[in-house]
Amino acid sequence: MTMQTNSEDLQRQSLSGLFWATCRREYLLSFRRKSDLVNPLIFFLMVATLFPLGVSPEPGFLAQLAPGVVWVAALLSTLLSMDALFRSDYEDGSLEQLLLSPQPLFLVVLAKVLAHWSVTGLALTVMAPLLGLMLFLPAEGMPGLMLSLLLGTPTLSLVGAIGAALTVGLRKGGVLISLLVLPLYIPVLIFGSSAVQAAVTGLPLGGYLALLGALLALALGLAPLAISAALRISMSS
Amino acid sequence: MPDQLLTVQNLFCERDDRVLFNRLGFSVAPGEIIQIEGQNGSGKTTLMRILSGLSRHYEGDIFWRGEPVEQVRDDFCRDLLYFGHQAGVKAVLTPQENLRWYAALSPAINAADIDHALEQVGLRGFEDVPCHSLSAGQNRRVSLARLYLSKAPLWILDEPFTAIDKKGVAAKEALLLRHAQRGGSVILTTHHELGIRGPVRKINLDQCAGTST
Amino acid sequence: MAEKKWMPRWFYQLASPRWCYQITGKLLPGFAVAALLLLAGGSIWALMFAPADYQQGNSFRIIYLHVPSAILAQSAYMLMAVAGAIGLIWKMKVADMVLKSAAPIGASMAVLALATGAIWGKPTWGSWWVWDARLTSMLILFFLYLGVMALNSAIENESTAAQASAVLSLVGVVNIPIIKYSVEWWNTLHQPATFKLTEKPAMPAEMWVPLLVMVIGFYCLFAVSLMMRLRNEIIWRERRTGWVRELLIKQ
Amino acid sequence: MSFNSFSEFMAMGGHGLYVWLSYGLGLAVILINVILPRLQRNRLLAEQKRRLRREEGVR
Repeated sequence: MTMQTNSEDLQRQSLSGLFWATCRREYLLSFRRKSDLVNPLIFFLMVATLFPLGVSPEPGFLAQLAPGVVWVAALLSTLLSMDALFRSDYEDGSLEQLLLSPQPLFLVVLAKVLAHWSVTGLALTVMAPLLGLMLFLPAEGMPGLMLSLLLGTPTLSLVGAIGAALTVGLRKGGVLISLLVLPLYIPVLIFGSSAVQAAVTGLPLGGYLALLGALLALALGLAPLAISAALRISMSS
Repeated sequence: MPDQLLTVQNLFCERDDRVLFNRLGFSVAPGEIIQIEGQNGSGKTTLMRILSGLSRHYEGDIFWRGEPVEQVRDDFCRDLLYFGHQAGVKAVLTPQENLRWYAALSPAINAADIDHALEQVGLRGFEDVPCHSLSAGQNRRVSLARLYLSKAPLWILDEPFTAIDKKGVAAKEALLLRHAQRGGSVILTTHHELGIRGPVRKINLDQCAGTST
Repeated sequence: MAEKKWMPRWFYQLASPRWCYQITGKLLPGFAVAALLLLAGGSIWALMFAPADYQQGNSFRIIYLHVPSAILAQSAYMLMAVAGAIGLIWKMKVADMVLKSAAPIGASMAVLALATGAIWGKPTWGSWWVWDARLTSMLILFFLYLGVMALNSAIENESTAAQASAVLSLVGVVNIPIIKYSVEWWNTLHQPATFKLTEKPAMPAEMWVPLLVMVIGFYCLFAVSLMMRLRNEIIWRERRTGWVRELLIKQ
Repeated sequence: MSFNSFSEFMAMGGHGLYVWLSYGLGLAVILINVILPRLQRNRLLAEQKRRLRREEGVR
């Protein structure tokens, strides 16, 4: 009996060990390849700059546009960074080792996506007020912007990872991934930008954030399974 | 326990309208070293990927310790060490960091043995040098250090000796032999003439190709 | 394999491409005749005998194409997801082929639904495109079809392509209700309620009976097109087998 | 019958363009869905027969 619990303990230990080891590895990787870390953020900033140039620099008009623009920019920069999630592991053979590990694949995948989110989605969330300022988003909208991004971007990363896993073996994966994933991003975009608009007009935020949270919960539950299945399929050819 | 570790029956695989092997069957007993031979493009790598479970595009049966491998996938993965064409080494990580992650992937490996394993492959003193500053051969050896860490009985090695010098090859061959003597099995492909004298069996894929009807 | 024993016998027969080819060969003429009769009869009924709407006038007759094609676009996606799930779980080749064959038909139905919706919008709303909730959802559904088709054609290995599309269509099918809900909700937020193409409080029988005929006709047409594509796919994938060789020689 | 004359039928109460455009498109989509697979089948069969002849010829 004691033996049994002991081995269960060990198992649990090795699982959480694996989770953190994977997170640690991902952080090491992204902090040593700084361009991967910074590029999505620069892209985020640039996309937001295009709108005043392309439409109009008039503050009132931009303020109206701001929630949608910041959200679309965040969505596109997340998408841009997704392609790299599994590609380097695929190219150097780490992905094969990952798939042949006796450890549960969804756990490693979840750790990878979370680590990836914390250097993209989380960074975008922190950077968002800057864009809000540039686009004259009223100060009342800022908490809504940051909270909605905080709850919405992990969903974007999880769903994007499904696309990344499906296209990992393909040479033209980068373009294809946006085709696969963008339609799936639409609900997050709708609820996210509506939350910001509600915050600007002083309406209660709770409902929007609850919806974003529900989407995140659904994605957390189902996406790792889909990603694992997709990886196995992509690697099998 | 059945005396065969791995049994392959009636394996058929076709790629791009070409039959790579048809009615391929063999089994691997503990203590055996099996060398897969064949010309370039004869499907050696495909076979290795099928045996390891990466590729599922085949017809036929594979048994692990007498059970269909699909049903005992977890046990099989626990007992398998697979070494593919790509080394699986991250260039921006150090050898130590690379191996630590492998240790996390397979619970049987003891992370404390990593330094010892690196010493065995002659990378002592390079533990914390990023792998992109190492030579191709050294990178290969980082990956080969997994052989010293592994406690898995079945090793599937696809061209393990690429970019390794003569002395290194001799050391690896000794390692394979020792693994076999301890009751482990090895399935490998290599362009080198194996210098191992002992339980080496050769399987030639060129003889297994045939047209399907 | 032992674990499969509880499935009924027809399930295995369906799994055999050869059996499937033969049975679809027998079913095809019947469905073709039914589709032709229903679609021709339904169209004549819809165009000539159904009454005009008191608000929209005769442009209302577009509904007899819009609604069936929209229903079919959604049904075809469901079918893809179901076939994908069967293909993934039971490794059934025919299910893979059904998935691949259904995608272009469903996409064409989505196009028809979008086009008829847009055309209907011109006399009703005064512009060719309005961000109406249903039209927007249909547009996104069309994008989902494009994604599945693009993925399927990007992967060279047929069985990998089929499995990847299966995963994608399953992910899509989980998302469709969420997308529909979010788009409807977005729509009420941004637009005052205008009258919608299909929301009628109570349609009289002389209006909905021809609609029903058209819907069934579209289903038959879908079956015909699906079976034709499926048979092509079977021949292509089974081209190495003896029975396809015999079939080719006989012809 | 909702219409009294053929010209009235064609005009559709001023909405003729929209109605006939829709039905034209509908017909096109229906035909495409039947004709494309048919053409594909003809091409496929011809191709496979050619392949068969080639292989028989080689043997």
